[in-house]
Amino acid sequence: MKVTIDGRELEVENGTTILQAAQKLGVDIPTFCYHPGLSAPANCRMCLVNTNKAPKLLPACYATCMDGMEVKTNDEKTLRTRKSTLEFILLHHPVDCPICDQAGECVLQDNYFAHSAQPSRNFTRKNHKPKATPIGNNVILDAERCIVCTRCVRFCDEVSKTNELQVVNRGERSFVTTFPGRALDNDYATNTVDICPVGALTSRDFRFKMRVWFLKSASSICSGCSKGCNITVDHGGGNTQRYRPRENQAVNRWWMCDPGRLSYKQFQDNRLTDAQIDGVVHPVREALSAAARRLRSAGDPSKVAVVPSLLMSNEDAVALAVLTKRAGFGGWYVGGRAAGKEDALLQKADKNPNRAGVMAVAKAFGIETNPLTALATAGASATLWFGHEHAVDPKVLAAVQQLSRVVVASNASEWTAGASVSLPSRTFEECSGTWISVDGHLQRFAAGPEAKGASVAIWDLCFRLLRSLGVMDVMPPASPDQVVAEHGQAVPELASMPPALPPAPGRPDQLRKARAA
Amino acid sequence: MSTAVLNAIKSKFASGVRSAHSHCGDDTVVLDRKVILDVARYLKSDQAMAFNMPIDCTAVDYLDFPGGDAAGSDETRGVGGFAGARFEVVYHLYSTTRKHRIRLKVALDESDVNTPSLTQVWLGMDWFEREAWDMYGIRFDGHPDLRRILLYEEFVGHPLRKDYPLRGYQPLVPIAKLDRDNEDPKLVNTDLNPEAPE
Amino acid sequence: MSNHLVDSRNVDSRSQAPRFAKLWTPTEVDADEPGLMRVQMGPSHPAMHGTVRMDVILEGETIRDMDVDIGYLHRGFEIQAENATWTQVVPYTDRLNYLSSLCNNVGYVLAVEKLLGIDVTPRCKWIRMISAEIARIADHLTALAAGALELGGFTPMLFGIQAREEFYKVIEHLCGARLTTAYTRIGGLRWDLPDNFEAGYRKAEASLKKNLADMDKMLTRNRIFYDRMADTGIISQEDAIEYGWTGPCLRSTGVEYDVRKAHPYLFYDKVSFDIPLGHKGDNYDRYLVRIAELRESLKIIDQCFKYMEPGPVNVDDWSIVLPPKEAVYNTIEGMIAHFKLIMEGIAVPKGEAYGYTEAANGELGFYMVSAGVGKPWRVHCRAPCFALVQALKPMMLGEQLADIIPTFDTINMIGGEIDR
Amino acid sequence: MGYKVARPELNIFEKSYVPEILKGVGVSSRHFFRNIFGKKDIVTVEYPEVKPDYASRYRGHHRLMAREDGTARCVACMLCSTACPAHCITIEAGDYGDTDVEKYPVKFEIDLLVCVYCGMCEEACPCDAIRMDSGIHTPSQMYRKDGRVGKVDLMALGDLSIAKQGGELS
Amino acid sequence: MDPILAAVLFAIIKISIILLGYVMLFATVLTWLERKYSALIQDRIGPNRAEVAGLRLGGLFHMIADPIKVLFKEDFMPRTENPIMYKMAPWLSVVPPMVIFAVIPFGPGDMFVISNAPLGMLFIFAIAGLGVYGSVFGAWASNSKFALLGGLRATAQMISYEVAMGLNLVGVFMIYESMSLQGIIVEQGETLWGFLPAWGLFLQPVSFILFMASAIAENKRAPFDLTEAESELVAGYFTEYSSMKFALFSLGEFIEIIAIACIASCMFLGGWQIPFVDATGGIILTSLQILAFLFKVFVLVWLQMTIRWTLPRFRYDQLMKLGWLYILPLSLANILATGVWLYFAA
Repeated sequence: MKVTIDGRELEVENGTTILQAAQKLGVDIPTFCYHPGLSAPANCRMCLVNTNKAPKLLPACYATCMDGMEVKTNDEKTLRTRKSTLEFILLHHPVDCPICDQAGECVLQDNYFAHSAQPSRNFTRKNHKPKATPIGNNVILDAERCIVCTRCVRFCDEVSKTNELQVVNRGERSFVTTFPGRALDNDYATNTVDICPVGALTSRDFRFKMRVWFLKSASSICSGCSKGCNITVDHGGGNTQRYRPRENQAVNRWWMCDPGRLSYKQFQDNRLTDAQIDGVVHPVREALSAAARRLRSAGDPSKVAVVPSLLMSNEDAVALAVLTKRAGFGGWYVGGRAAGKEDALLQKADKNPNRAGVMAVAKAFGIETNPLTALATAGASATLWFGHEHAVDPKVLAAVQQLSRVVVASNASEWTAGASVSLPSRTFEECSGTWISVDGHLQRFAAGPEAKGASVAIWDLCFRLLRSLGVMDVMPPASPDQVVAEHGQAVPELASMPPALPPAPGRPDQLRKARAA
Repeated sequence: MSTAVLNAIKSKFASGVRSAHSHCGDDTVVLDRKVILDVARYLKSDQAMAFNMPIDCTAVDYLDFPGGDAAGSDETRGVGGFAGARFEVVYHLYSTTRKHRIRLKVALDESDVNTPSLTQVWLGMDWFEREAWDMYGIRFDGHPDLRRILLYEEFVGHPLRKDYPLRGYQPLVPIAKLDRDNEDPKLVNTDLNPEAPE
Repeated sequence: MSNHLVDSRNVDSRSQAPRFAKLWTPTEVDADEPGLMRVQMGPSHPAMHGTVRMDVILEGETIRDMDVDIGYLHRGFEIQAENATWTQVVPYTDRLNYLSSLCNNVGYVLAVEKLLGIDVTPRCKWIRMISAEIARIADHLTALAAGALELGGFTPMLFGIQAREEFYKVIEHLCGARLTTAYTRIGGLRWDLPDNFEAGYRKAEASLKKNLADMDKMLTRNRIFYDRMADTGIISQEDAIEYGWTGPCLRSTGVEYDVRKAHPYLFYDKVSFDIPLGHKGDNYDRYLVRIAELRESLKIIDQCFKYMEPGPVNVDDWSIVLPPKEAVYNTIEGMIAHFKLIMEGIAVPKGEAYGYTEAANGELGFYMVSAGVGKPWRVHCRAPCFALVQALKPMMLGEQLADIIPTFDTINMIGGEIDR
Repeated sequence: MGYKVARPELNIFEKSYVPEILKGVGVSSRHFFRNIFGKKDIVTVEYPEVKPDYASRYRGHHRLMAREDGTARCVACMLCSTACPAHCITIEAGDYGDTDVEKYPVKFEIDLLVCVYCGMCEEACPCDAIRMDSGIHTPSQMYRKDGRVGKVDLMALGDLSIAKQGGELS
Repeated sequence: MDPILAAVLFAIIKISIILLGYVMLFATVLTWLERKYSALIQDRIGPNRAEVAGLRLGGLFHMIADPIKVLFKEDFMPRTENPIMYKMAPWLSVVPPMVIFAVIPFGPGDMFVISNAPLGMLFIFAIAGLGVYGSVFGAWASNSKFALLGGLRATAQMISYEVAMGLNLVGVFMIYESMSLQGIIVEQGETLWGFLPAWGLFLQPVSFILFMASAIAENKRAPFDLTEAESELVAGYFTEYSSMKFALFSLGEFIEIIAIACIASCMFLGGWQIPFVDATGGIILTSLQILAFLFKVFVLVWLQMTIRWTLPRFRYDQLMKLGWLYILPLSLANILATGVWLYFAA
């Protein structure tokens, strides 16, 4: 089938919508209610385009292409209709940009500025609707700002299938709300905030924290479970401010779960920023030699139990494997977070993002792995401990506390308390690396916020510790990619590394289309 | 304005002209650096050209220029002209007798940032080229005295390059970091950036 | 010390000045040679306005070699501009030539408008012309007054400054600040003219005329002043052009090049004014040309007041200028436009442009590259002083130490502009 | 068109220094005698006693405007800190928990030592909250930290703003 | 009482009164007066902030406040090889002008002059020649290139103009046939042709102009202040001085202003002579004559200050040219003309 869009011809399959065809050509058609992951109700009327097949304008998101169709997306009629649609949508929109979190990433702002930019002709009093109503644990509704695109309603119907939301009233008084007695409290509720084109639904967690145009973004992977959902880490002021899902049709499509979305918080409390020897702050360099001394004084190196963190990237794991082998340490005692909730959509019971990767590295290097519980009875004399996140087992905890411990962790926890030497590591947000998800996807994440304090990436620490231990013939690599390239050839899972991530979409001004000259 | 100049250069130095355009009323010729010196000499000496006044010389770094990657078509690279290499040296010339202007551009790759110095034609290019060297690290071959001009000799790097870090310090003397709330007025904190890490 | 008694300048004052004997040389005199003395003038020296250092090698009081070292006021204007929205650059331009900020403001926005391809309203053009000419007057007055001060004439300097103060008052009424004006906006102006603006200007004009007459009486025909200025700091026409000189300094050599005439912008083609030219390009000519330009500027402003008509000062396009405040406070359309412009800046189409205007010191050019977003990809400022000061060395070789001072003044080096 | 400026050539009389010196002395003396006996042309303002009049547009110390109930009009939209070319404004937003206003600045701090007084913040304010028309120039400070002026001080200079807002034009 | 002892005591009293009561007081007032005067020329108010008990008196207290302030300033001393020379220099520039007053007659007779030396003018030349050492020592010992340049200029300038200054007065000596100041003043009491006082100003007008020019040059004040030319040499030979040492240099300058005014009024304006009153004696007349002298001195001080605040300064070679090519030949010509005239008049 042949369609012509703005004079450019395109061959499409039957059933393709005009919008999809236009996207293939790179023609921009503004939308509000359309979302590729949801059904198309065609109720915002923003995407109306002029065609030769119908006397009236057709909604591009819903109307399918017909053979010989000629579509005009920027003729005078379409443009005038867009202006009218925008004027209509803005008729009762409150003057809320100053207090609206969406300002800066608001589709309404973008579309108005790109397609209308004309003054108001509004001389009527604006409608008032409920404002700032919490409709769930994570979502706040401002009904005045709602343009009734019903994306959120459709999300609850079609994706989370929990059906909490509905549209009430008619005409200009209609707005979205929950069914009586229900709350929007499913595990995917905050996705409605992401897909809301305006500021009607805002995140309770992110509310008023920071203006979105101050945020910088980095493409990353969620660390909340082993699913490996693709996310964007938005950070500003040196801290992660929020996670947003990033589209990956193979893993998480457009969505992510609320527990994962809030998982950035666990890296913000009790952050370890300095190296400590017996609880006293020292430079990392000194702490490394102290760690080497403590590990050597444990006697037989095979009595040193290594506990990897399952938040480690594959690069870290390779570095640790090199360290374990070259220093002659004993096996790995693999702990990790306790198993949790699993559902059909995204959440996985295994809450450790890189169990698959760490195990694959251990296997490839021939390192014996035991469950962490075995450490209580292993008879180790010292331990090289990574991570703060391992589920607490009182018996293991008691046993570990007896040992001389070198702890590498980003945050403080029961496991790090009382360590003889503690080294600050970076969180995964602050490093770049790869993880292998439970489904076997090898995925890359990029560094976001600046590293805190004196913290060092784990792979770097491992190689430096190796030198402190007296193994001088291993040159520390310069980057995580080099770690895998030089030492990780033995790991079949890491044979083909994913390509480097393109830079994450930054602030809106970098995305903006230029005004036509 | 005066496409005559454009045409003259195009016809005389056809092999060295990469592209030419008039955008926003400015005539621009993108030249190969092999011919830039000849073009300059021609422009100065020819009676019909008579570009006797060097107005300006500067450089632009097009690293990560939107739409400037290799895949970008000529169209997306913009009429304003970005010739495809990382650096561009931009000359502006003026003729006080003919009252016309021209912009010459030389595209330079990151790996080879040498271009002939036009001080051999106009002495007034002297400081402008020194500034371009200082800020972008463009090496002007044949410049008699290519030193840093705005920054100090000990400065490392070329700060207007897009990959030069925006924040950070490169002090000649160590900067005393002060506790912001217990400042001694006699000491001067040179850190004026409120976003700088404390 | 060979030339106490005879004038070292072997120049017939009626002929065209000769070309420099030696046009450009890198530093080649060895300061350790016996009989030579190396003097570091600056960066903190009374005569080095702004901060500039002159590494002078003297033989007695004669300059054998010198190197002008600039950069002490370098604050990274160009990299700042790359990290600010197009509008946010306007306050940065105030600090280029801080004596005539309004000229810089006007020059910058004209360059951006060239890239945007828009034309501002007639009233806006008249007001921009008035403000630029007032700034030019203030700048010339400073140069003239400082010239007297550098030669020890404190009283004439204060007369000049007195008149300048009056113009700064006018500027303050116009835009709320005297030096850091930040007055123009892309597509318009921050404000229309205030009430009673013309009355305030007339007062300043009267003060200028009165004080200029006093300065003139005390200096122009005074032989001490004449001897210090005439035949010192000579540059020939060819050399001035060769070094990229523009503005009053170029015109003092007799070259008729003024951007306002050669390539009229705003409404400079609608007003009548003349270009004063000098005879041989010495300090005295530059002094006379500046005085004559003051009178021309007054003429231009008079005509601007005559031709100006009421009307809007901003273009009617919310994607370029901020909406009026009532629309911002009360309509969502205005609010969105306001937010978009401030969050993201004006989306200037991709391309490059070189906008040039006649600032107080000469051709002020802004070469800018836009990547099509709200922030400039590159803004390069072609500062007129930069070209002027680079010719200082060939001008001063063989002259006396004391001649640096009036020469440096009459070429009116402005640290903020040269260092950027 | 261009014309050559009249360049005086000194005559022999002027070359003898004396007459021109006397002319200069005459100008000096005229000013002296006018200022001491006649109409005073003195332009100096005796500052602490006599304050110069600032122009109505003068951009001085910032101030935060208030609503009728005395709270700040500012809703912490951060446009001023975005528009600020010197990055001198720090705002932290808070939640009133009130459906009328919702958002307010918990902290509003301007570093007067960093501020360049360009007026971009008042131009950017969509709520008539920040203004620079206080007519007060910035006081000098002993310590750098005193240059960081907070919400309370800015409110103290403020006034009631009666600008209509929020589409209630009717 | 021993007459010698009495004479010595009397001399000491005269010295104290003249130096402390007149020269120093006048110089101190001048520091204020110059600032105030220049302010009024320039349409400013000038110093007016110092106050005692709410009284400001147009800033008169500044002349007390300034020395106090200067005394308490940090006395910075550069690293130098010659600390003694460095410390000596300010005194060398303040003492010689004070010594000049030893031969200045403030009134008729021996009563109002410390030493009525017969060759008073020679004494003055001798002492004034010493003034150069203040600048040169200061410049040399400061260990600064700007100071050195200033010192070099000062040497050349003072030596050149010393000659011109001396030659200018030869005409006066020839006419009045005396080198004693008192003698010259007495001669000026006569009247020429019945209406014009026989002042040097009228008998030697060229001499007067040249003398004032070379005397101002000798004092290194504008337009001849290129030894300190602040725009070129920062502050010339006293760049490196601070506190009271700095103040001494400027005090020396002010004393020299008075000294020049005194000498010029003695030589050219008839000293203490009141025009058309060719008589001495009597308390009232003597007082009037002293006042007349002070008035003449004041007028000449005013003239110097006005010139100072009106003119730009010379360049070094122009100054030398003026001294050697114009003033010196002119004064020689003046001597010649005077001699010819005297020859034929006799």
